[in-house]
Amino acid sequence: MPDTSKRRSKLSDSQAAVSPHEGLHNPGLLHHFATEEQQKDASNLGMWIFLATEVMFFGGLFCAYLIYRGWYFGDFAAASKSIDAALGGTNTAVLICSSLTVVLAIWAAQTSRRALLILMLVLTMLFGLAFLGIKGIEYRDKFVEHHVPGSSFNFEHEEVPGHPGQYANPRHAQIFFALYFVMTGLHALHMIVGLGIFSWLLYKAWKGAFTPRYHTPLEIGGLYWHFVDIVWIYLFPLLYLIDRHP
Amino acid sequence: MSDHSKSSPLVTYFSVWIALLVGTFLTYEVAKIDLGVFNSAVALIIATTKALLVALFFMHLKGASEKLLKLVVISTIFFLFILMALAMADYGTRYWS
Amino acid sequence: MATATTVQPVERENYLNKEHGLGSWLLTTDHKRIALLYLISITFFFFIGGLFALLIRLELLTPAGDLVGADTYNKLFTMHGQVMVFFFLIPSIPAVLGNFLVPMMIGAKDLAFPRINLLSWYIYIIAGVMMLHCIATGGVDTGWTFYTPFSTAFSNSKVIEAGLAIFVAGFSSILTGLNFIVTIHRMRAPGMTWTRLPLFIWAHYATSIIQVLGTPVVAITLVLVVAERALHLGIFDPKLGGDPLLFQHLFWFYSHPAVYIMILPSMGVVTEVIACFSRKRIFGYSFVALSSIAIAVFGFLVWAHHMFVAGISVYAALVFSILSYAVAVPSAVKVFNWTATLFKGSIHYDAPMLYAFGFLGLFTMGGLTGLFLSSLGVDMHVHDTYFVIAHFHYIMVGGALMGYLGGLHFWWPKISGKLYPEGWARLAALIVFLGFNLTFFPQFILGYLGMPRRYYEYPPEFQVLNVLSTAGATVLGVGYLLPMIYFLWSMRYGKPAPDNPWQAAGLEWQTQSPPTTFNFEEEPVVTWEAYNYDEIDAGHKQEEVKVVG
Amino acid sequence: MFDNFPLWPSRASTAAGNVDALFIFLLIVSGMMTLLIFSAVIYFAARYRHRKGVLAEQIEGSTPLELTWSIIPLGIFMVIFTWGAVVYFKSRTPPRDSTEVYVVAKQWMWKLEHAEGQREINELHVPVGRDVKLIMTSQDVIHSFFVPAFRMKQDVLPGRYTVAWFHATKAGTYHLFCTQYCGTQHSGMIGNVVVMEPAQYEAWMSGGSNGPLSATGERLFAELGCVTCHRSDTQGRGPNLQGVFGKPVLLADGRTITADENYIRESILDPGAKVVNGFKPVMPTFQGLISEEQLNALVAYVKSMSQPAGGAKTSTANAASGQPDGNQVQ
Repeated sequence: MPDTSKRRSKLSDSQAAVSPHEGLHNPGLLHHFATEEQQKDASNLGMWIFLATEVMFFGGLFCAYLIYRGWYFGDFAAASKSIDAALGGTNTAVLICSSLTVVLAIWAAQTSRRALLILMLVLTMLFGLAFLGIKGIEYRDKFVEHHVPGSSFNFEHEEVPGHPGQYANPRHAQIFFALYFVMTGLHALHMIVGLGIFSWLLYKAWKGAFTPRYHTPLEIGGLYWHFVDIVWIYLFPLLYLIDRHP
Repeated sequence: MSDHSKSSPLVTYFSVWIALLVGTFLTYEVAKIDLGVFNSAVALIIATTKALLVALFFMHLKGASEKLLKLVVISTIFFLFILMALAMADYGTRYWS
Repeated sequence: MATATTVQPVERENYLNKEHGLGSWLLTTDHKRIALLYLISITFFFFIGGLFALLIRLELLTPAGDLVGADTYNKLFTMHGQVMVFFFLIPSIPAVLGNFLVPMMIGAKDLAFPRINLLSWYIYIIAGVMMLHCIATGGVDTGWTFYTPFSTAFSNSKVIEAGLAIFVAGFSSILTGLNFIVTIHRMRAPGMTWTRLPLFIWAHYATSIIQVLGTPVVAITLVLVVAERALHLGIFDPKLGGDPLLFQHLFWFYSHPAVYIMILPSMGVVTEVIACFSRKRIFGYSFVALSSIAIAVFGFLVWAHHMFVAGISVYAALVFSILSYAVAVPSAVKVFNWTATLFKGSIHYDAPMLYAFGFLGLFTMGGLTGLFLSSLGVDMHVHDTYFVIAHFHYIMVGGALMGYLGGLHFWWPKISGKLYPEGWARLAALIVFLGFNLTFFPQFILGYLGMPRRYYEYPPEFQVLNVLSTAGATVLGVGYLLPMIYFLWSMRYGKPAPDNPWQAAGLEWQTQSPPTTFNFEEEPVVTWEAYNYDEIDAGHKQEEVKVVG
Repeated sequence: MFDNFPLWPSRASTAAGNVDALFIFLLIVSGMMTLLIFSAVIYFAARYRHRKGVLAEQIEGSTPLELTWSIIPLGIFMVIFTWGAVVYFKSRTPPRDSTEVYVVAKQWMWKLEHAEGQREINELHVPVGRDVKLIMTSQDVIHSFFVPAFRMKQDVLPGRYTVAWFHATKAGTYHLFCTQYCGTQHSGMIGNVVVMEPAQYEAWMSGGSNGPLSATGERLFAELGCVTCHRSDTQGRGPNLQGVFGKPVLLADGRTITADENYIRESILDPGAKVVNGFKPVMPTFQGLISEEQLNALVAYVKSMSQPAGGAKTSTANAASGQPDGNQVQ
């Protein structure tokens, strides 16, 4: 027989097979995991790595943004000034509030407060919807002003902030708006996916699936939601506040 | 997280929430002041602080028992930095003569 | 080797015969069945890509354009590249051998996320169908690199369709990598420490890092290309103020490391094979392990060596050139360690080992010609010529594909439960090696003479070398058909394989062939170092645990 | 002139020798490495083949050995890098006083225009023994200017200039290839570089020409109305362009840049991008209003305003073309 005294040697981050029978009590434990702890750690690490891919996904856009902002700073500033920063700021606050409700939801699950958990999930989704609604208003404004890149794009005679008499180059402003729409659009898409995830979490919470012992889906969904919040925290100053001083 | 006491996380959560809102307001106001090149720097510093607050407290990176998650975050930021820094190595020096 | 895990039930129920019917395959979450699904799909794409390659070589038999039209030729090399890179090489070893072996090698019942694993196959299939649809409805002619502004504003082919297909395929790759990283961290059996991991696992871990961090960048780049082409945003279009070189930066940020997605797993296979067939522990285990990680990390720092003459800053070119040499060091370290492993070994010449020898030779040549290309002075001349074509085929076909075939032979008894015909396999290895060199070695000379890549017609003085290359491609084609035939043959007529036909180390050999659905009867407990061939050959059966020096 | 089965490309420029020397060095180094590895593999494989009853001898590894075979290759690589960088730098830095040729690439042809005014398509005539600088741009997609015999290659991009140069050493006709895939007739975008003895070249040059490029540029400068603002006598609404080229320029935003070909090009197409300090951004854009050839002529004209009369380039141009000095502004 193998020497079982060496079983756990050097196993800093693998929780495998400490007590193989513990899992039989929990129907949420998948067959190929030895313990709940292992399953939870795996899901958690999986989500963090997924977020790493998301960082690189947005990273390509941020890289493009960085380069063109350096090249065409004045044009970017002029284009940025045409967006309603108050709407953007409100949206930032809305997302921050939704992040708070997410952590409160998890806390409610940890402390067996089912009603609070459901309330917090509903609030999170309402904040999410509010964000998308405000975003919609912003997009509508841009559409009306012909600031959507394409054949009807128009950004003639817009002054560069701080340079009276100098007009922004419409072609360069169009690059700003292209990046603006791709970045905020992808962010909004992530919000919509987040709302989908939270509807499912809400359904599970309604069914009473989450207990102080088992609420991994809430934590995983929460990580995703917070990440989307972090992306917005960067998008807000980079897109809305390039050069706002009078 | 179950090993935390019942009230302490709430205090943290609400303080972080307030700090994030203040940070947002601050970014918005600072942008109106002319600081020259420092406008971008200040905006990015505030944004990074806010992002750190979310990651450390809301995403529980601070409480994570093992270093692995932190390693994931740090290496991701490292590779993002590589993407931008080496691209700038070209864009920053392309027209030097 | 006797362990607690080799208890064999009388009926030998295994993952292949446990359930029957199409549904049991299409809805399976068993990593081994998913590996077979991948095996079938990527083989299909390999032969599609191979067909394109054959047509390219036939067209280049004569200097004039006579077999196909210029546009058709351009589509052929484009789709050859896209199919081979995104639908064959990148999924090849990770999604087939890695999927099959990673859980077994670390003593796990499955990958951490079995359903995500199945999802990644379906995503691959959706992407594959999109690509086939794109091919069937006219194809794409931008070159596999999608360079802007040609792809966004000038090409008249199905750029959007191809771009979206590759975008989707990327997610399959990301999910595989994510699954491997989590599995390797979280699912190791008790006693399977990091220093006891087979080097195949280290290689896959390094590969997964690239898949997870690199693929999203090419995904967003393709989104921008598609958006730019559809809406004329101007991000990559100089007429609208954009920079076409930005596309190249973003594209190569992924696509250079992608080469390491192809070659690292192959290095992992070769390491296992060399250890087994020289009956030795790998020389310098920790250096081979860490060199995989070093290749993955340095691989991200060198992308602009594809752009030395593209109009980037000369100072950036210097930086990227010197970093390119940095990535050559860990590759060299691996080659030296494999060679040193042979020293005082007890070397067998079975087919997998012949492929490993082939890999060693071809990868060495491919790697060394990489030095030419990362040298700024020489790259000015050979960039975008056949020298580059020859170089990366030595790496991606001579390296990655040889490793893949070697691995397929090595683990075939485990995968299928049958033995392949050894004589035919050795013959095929020899044919592939000779055919490969005949195909691609002349292209080095062509490249230095100045024959540009992606040329449909060429000046007559290049014909002799092109004829040699086409002749080689024919031989190579036969070499690839042979294994296909005898593997299929062996599934029906092959001798049943014993559990451990090679007397190899590694947990995957300690379970039955083919394994049961959950791989092991009991969860294994590891008390020995990787590659304990001394214990296996001495018949000591792990009485004493070896201590690492 | 071409053999049927060449093994080495002809060598017809000063850079060719440098590249070949480095290439041969690399061949030797990598040949030795290959020989070392292959002979070790073959020897071990034969010497230690499996024999009954003989067990493999286990060796853990050796850190000194690992360090040795990491550091020695790294040292060799650094030599290769340095050598390569030197060759590259030499070939990226056009010498002053080069003869200039403007290259406009388009799907699928090369349009070349000598500073002296001669225009060619898919064929470039140059003399032996003179530095020739190519100022290249593309009308559509990315192309690449490759002359194997000169060991010289540079991508040609739309929207900006890239620069390459060579110094031909041997008369003859050499291939000109496009090496950046550019669409259907990519492989048809080829031509010849004809290197001629100076005397023959002079004879060729005296053939038809519309006058120097800078003179064409000067006419355009007047026709397009540039001259009304960019005056040389009194202070106009635009900066005086006399002597600007090649000099540092202080911009309105405080930066200083060198006025090179790309800067002049950008200032014509996107005047608001880099406004000279002390001037208002009032110049209209000429994007879409002038062709690449006209743009080249304007650039050549602005450059000629910084040429000292009787300077090296203009004198050769005069001698070669028999045209009056293009530098007749004042």
